[in-house]
Amino acid sequence: MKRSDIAELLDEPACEHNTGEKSGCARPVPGATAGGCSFDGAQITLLPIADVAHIVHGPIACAGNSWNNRGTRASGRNLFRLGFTTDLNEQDVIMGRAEKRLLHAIKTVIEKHSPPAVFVYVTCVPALEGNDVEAICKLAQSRWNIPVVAVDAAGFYGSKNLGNRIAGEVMVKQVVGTIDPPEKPFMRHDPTRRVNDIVLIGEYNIAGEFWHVSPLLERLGYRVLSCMSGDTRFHEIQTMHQADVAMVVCSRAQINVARMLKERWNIPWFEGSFYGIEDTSASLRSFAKLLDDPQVSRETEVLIAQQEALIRLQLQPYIERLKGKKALLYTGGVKSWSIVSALQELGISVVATGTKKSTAEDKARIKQIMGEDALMLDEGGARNLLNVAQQHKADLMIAGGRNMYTALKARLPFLDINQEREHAYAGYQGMLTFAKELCRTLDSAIWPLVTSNPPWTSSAPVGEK
Amino acid sequence: MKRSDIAELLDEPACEHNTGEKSGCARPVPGATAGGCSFDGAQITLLPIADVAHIVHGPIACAGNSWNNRGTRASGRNLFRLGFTTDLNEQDVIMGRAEKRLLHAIKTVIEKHSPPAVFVYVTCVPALEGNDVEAICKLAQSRWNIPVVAVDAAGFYGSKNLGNRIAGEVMVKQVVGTIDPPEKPFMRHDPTRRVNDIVLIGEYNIAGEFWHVSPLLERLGYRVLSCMSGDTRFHEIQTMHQADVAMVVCSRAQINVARMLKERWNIPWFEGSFYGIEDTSASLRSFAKLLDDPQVSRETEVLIAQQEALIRLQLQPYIERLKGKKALLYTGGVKSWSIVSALQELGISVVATGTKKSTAEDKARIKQIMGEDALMLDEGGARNLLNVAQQHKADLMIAGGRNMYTALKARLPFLDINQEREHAYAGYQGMLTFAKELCRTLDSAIWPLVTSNPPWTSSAPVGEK
Amino acid sequence: MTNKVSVKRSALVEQPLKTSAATGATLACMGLDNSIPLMHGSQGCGAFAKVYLIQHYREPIPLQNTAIDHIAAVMGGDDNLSSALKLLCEKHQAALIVVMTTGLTEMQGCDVVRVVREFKTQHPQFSNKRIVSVNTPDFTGSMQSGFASTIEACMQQLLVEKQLSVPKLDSNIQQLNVFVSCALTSADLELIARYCEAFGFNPVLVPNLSDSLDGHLADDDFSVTSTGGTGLSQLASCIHSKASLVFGESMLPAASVLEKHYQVPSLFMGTGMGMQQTDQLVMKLAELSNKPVPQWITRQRKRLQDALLDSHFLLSDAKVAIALEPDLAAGYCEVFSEVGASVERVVTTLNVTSLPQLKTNSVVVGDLSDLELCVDECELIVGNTHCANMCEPLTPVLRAGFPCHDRFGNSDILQVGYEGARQRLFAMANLLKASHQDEVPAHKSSYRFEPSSCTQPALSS
Amino acid sequence: MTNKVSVKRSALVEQPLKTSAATGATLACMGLDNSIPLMHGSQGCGAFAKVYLIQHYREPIPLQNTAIDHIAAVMGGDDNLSSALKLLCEKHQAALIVVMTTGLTEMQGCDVVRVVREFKTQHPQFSNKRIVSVNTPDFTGSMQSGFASTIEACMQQLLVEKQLSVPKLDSNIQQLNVFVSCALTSADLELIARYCEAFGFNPVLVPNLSDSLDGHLADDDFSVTSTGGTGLSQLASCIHSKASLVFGESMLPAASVLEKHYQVPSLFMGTGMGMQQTDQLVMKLAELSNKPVPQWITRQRKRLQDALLDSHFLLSDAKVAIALEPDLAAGYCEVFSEVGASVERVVTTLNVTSLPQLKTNSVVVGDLSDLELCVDECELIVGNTHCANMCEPLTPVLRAGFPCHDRFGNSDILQVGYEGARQRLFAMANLLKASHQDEVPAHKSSYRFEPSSCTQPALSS
Repeated sequence: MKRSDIAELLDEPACEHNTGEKSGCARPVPGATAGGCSFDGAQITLLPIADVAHIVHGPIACAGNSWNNRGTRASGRNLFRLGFTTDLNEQDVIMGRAEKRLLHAIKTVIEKHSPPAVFVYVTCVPALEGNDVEAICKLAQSRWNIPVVAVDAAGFYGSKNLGNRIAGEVMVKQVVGTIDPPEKPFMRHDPTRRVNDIVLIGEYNIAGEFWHVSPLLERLGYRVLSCMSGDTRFHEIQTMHQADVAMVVCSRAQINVARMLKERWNIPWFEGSFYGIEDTSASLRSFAKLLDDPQVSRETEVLIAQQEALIRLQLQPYIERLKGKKALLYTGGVKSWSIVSALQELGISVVATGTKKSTAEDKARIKQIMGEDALMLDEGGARNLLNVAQQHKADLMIAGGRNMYTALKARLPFLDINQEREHAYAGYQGMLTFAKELCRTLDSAIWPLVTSNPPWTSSAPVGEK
Repeated sequence: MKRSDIAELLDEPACEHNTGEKSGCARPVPGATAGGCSFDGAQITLLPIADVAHIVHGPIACAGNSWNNRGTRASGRNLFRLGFTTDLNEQDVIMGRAEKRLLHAIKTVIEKHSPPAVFVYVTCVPALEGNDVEAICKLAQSRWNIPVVAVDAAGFYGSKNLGNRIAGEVMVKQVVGTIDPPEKPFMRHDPTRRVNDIVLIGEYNIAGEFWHVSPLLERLGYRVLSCMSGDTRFHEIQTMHQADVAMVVCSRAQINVARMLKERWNIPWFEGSFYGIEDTSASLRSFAKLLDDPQVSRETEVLIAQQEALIRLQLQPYIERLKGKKALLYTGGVKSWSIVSALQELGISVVATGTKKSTAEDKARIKQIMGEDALMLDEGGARNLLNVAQQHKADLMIAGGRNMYTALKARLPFLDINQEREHAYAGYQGMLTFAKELCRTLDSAIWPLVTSNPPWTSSAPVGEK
Repeated sequence: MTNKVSVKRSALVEQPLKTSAATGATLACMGLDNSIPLMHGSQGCGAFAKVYLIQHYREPIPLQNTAIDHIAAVMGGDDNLSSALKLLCEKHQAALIVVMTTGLTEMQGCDVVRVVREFKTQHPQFSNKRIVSVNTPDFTGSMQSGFASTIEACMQQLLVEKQLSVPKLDSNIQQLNVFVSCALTSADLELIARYCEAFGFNPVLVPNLSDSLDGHLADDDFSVTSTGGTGLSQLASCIHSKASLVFGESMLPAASVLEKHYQVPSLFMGTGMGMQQTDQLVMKLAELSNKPVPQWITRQRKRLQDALLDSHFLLSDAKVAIALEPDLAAGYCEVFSEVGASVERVVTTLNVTSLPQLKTNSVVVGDLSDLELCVDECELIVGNTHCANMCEPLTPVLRAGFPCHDRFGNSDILQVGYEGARQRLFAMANLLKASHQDEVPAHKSSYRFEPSSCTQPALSS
Repeated sequence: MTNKVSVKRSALVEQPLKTSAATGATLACMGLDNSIPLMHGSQGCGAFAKVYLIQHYREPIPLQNTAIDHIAAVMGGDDNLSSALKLLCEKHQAALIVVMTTGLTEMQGCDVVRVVREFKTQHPQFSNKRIVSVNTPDFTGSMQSGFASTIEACMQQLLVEKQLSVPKLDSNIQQLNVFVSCALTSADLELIARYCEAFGFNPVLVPNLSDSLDGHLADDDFSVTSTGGTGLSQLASCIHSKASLVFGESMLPAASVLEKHYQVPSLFMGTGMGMQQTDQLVMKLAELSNKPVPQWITRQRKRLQDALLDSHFLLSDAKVAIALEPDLAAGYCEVFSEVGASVERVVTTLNVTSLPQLKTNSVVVGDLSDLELCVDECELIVGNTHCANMCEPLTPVLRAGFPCHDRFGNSDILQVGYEGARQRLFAMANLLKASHQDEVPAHKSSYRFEPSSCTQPALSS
């Protein structure tokens, strides 16, 4: 990928990041940086397209360390759980045989697994070597007559976020619009009307959480053309252009996809979240509103009323246990606001939230929810997080898996909010799981034990909060 | 049970035990005896009637130590795997409430599990206390209108063998003949003829081994009215009187059943075994012969020829490995001869066999198979067995599970031949399993290791054979 | 609190959890070196107990019996007992014979003490043979109580009634008695011994299954007596010990014999399971020895803390149940309670006085069928092989207690101390992991479509 | 024999078994006390390795990286490395920084040694900082080799090139070096140390994961360096040791540095698994120390013999397969071979020279998909979580190797010594037990009849 292309992607016009002070991203600091690379981001975005053969083109580190270790779920064929890679060795690199090897790999995967499409992920080594992966993919596509898509997001191009965007752009440019879905069927609950088509962007179906939402959408007569990307298949991505409405779920990382769907196919879109009762309801309302269909709106209100009444009743005992607790939220800034409001519905206040990747707009939204005194952390890092937690007497940390042991070693209750988790928090029912899991760690009997010093030492308890 | 009844059972007329020098059994020696009691024997015989509710009437030791620990298998309802017991406590015993408790237990089991029948096993404590279990069972039977059968075989009455007989006698006297089977269906392989009805006595379907034989019987057009007792149900036992032929499998313990079937219903019977190729074939031939049906005989010969050819081919590589080995066989004498011939077919010679419970007739049969020099062990006991094994350079011991660790601790390969085993040795296919399991232990790589002394000690290897 | 305990006395037991006291007595005897258990009953009584223990331990059990037959049942079994004793004394050089009764001989009203006394009078050449008798009628108690009674009888008959002569104690040796219930495994005993030794104590384990039934291949091919266990001279030295640590409530009466007659204080350590009971043990050892706690013990505590942290995501708030004898049930309740799991129900065998204190929502003195109703709502059960047969594969069962004949290495399972708690927590968490079901069932919308029903796009789009 | 090894070089790897050398280097660094691993590559390189190790160990991994971005990728990464070193030296008091390369920086042709030298020249205040560099390009080797190379680099750069000053050795101390491959767990290391100590030796474990990644809760809430592991002064003292015991073939080069430069003899101990390798270890320790073998070790050997006896009914003749890196695969082959199991296939990562000697029928240097064909005929597989995802529930998988993120307590698994072999045998036998299918499928004859079709008997019969 050319440097100008990278720069362009960093400069996403639809994204409010760019209206604020932070345009693009600062360079990471050697020796004091964490977080994934662009390849990681691209892979996270596209891997959940479950029937595609995803080939990681590079030496073993990229696939070997990362395959099949995330919480995303899919029904049907799970080809994405395999760890296809060209596993470039020294000979391949020195002798310049990487391109040839890739072509053979594509051939093998097609012959053995007959996937509907092949995605090839470029990684640092072939990128630096100057492999023309695009050309090889084209060659393979014409030879074996199935789509072979190059995803050019080598790790050194930049952050995970950038990778998300590259992946989205590749899909819109090369996959979306290549077939049409079948004619709209009639609604099951009202056979006089045809369904409305929607797409979701940035929903990964972690721990199957989208399956809490999917039944609601079905009841309202929505056909989900594609969920990009969680429990979806290649042909569904191909039909996204026919959507009546698009929703960008939580993450701003793929807002470029929504913008391009709008530009090319005039699909209206909104940003929403399925975390928390209010946000779930708001998202359902937004679909109806953008469709401008009063009947759908009425039916939506009925569903919301039912669901909210039920879940509020179920949540009550948990809210009793949780109210007044303080959380430190560190998601890197991506979906902070949606989690913050979900927490507030449970009576938990957020003492600080990560905003490393947030813009002024994001921050304004957070202030709107959290109040003017909201503490925003521009710096992550284990030491800093623990200091903030201690100063603000946080009762727990909510963050990604790689910060889990930071929290635990500091005897701080912890909730995993990232890709690897095994719990499903989306939708109304997910809120119940969210509450249960919060109670599980917060109220656990272990805390007095793990904060206790051996009784034969005289010093004060360690990690006392 | 009266002492005269016990004496009568010990004096089984159809049993060749009584033509020899050993009539009945000598009293066991306190402090130097092993083996189960009559209750154990009765339970082993009848428990495999899988849909009956078997209640052990006594304190916890009798059921608590023994329930559901045997290898017998049954298809369909497995009520026999539960451990029903009256669990008599001190109060019951002192206050004489055991009979009342039993009646309640019968009521409870009928109401909760609706079994087709209830069997009640008398154990030492209620027997000594003089509980009239017979009367209670009659009362229960009339009150709840299903068969309730008392099995009066308290442990102190005598040996396991005696228990087997008591159980058999109870079945014949109280259960067999109470219903008729449906009309004989036509043979599946020849719809011009009706099936022949047979029964098996003393086949326990250990590890499902009868399922190696059952398909053969089906192919020859035999309907097995009942297998007493392995994979059988109450109503099948009830119809045994309609058999055309009965087979006593291996064990002489229940020869009284065959005798009574003959006396009461004129059913011809033979003794046979399904261990070994020759004996399996001989047993199949015996059915045909007693039926005196030339067509069945012809079909039997065809089947035998097929099966023998196949199994001999499959066994060949194992015989290569096994031939020339020497086994010490200790089954307590019960099915020695059938195992001896099976071993000989595999090229294994038997250096000695247990004859503690054998008669002159049995011994003659063994001599006939093993030769005049056959060593017969009238005394069991671990020390004695090991001495014999050592003197005769036996390569392995074949015995019951309770002798397993005797052999292993002496670094002697071992094959379990008893009730608790998990391998199925009956029929032609069982012979293959038998050979495989013999090779598994005999050829195991562990023997040089477990006979090796630590290299830092200078003495000779222990347990050297 | 007491209303949470219910004692089921249905006339019908469906899936027994307990087994006989005489079986426990046999096991206890296996923990006393060079001894022979002699069961006074029919040969079946002996055979059942023997097979039960063999299947659990995968070791030979040299149990003898007095072979009460139909004649002895009517005429009385005294002669049988007497001739069994004679035979054993003549043939074997056992240091100790333990005679245990059964339901049968108790029903007969056998007075074992008298028979033994008369035996010694009639056979003066055996008057020095050490014979302990214990009443273990099958209609009273359970394995746990039979095990404990046997040790109590040994304390009383060997030490108080002075069948053993008591050695002088080397005053340099700091000795502790460790009374251990049958709830503890060989591995447990070894660890407790290591803890004691870390403070300079020489522990006398009573009984000591850790070197008899730990599963080792002895040099000799066969033995008619127990091979390993507490030696009688060790046992005799117990009266000089600094204190008795007692693991398992059932062992308190045995220890109190020493307290009463020899002023050796009894210190109850619970079942020695979980962090708090281990803290208590370590503190007590430090106090008794006046020595600092060694670094490795402190480190093991930290490792347990880490295990609590790691496993709490699965185990805190988990609903579990326990089907074990009281001592072991109490221990597992401790571990579960410390990690925040909710013990919905304990099914146990004996109505001991401490049941109301168990950290659980309800206790039933009954049988495994009393677990049936709560199996569905539980994520994990702790119990024996029978329990597993009943609950698996629907609900995972952590194997513990007796009998466990469907697994190897029962003696190697570590339950006590910081190490044991860590191992048990991981084992529990791993069972939950392995039986993990996806939280949300897959939802396939009826509007989803297959590639075959898609069409080529109109050129306009 | 060599024809049984096949090296698969298909263009497509489907289910990777191996992972990068740099991941192994990171792990090795965690076994050196107070050190910081610094990965010279893009931030993704670091993040992937970090998450991989965190998920396996359930411990924080303080791995840093040089954050090569699109500018540095083109302009070269030397400045990034230099500024990373500066930042780490300024901010933290690490005893050691280990710089490992990646595919990216190796492609760039980065000369780490030169950059480090220049860094020290440019920043004289850090000239005493100990920095070791190791080449671990992603396109060469695997976790095992990266782990071993790191220790070899430490030996060379710290001891031969004398970044460390070497202490005088107290002549009373009998010291042994113990080089351990990443095949061994924390529990393995502890046991080997116990064996050494039993003969009066002070073992220096290199590296020592047994007190850094054993899962303990430290007093401090957070550390930027490894917490525990071989101390540098300990490492320096290695040159005075009596000998180096080497566990895992991959560690031979590291030990041979000491042999070559300091005449410390290398003694190869295999992977330390199974009875015969343990016999060899014990004999060697007895020989080096000239001391008798302690009773407890002799007893553990007897316990292993008993475990072989008990488990051979299930494991002898069992068909099994192994998917592990070479060192660990070799160890499991030993255990299987001793119990008479037939290792149908070993799938491994590197074509090391000893592969033809493995006790197996065939070896494939390839990926997990090379196991597919033999899974159906095998009763048991040994492998990692990915392997389990592929084979279970059809065929049980004994967890071993990396990564194992679906189980707790990976560090506590004991594999070496008599104890480890016993535990592994029981674990294998238990897996077979748990996955046991009835040998004969139930046969229901078509002639069987139901009660409803029966009739009342004619009175005549």
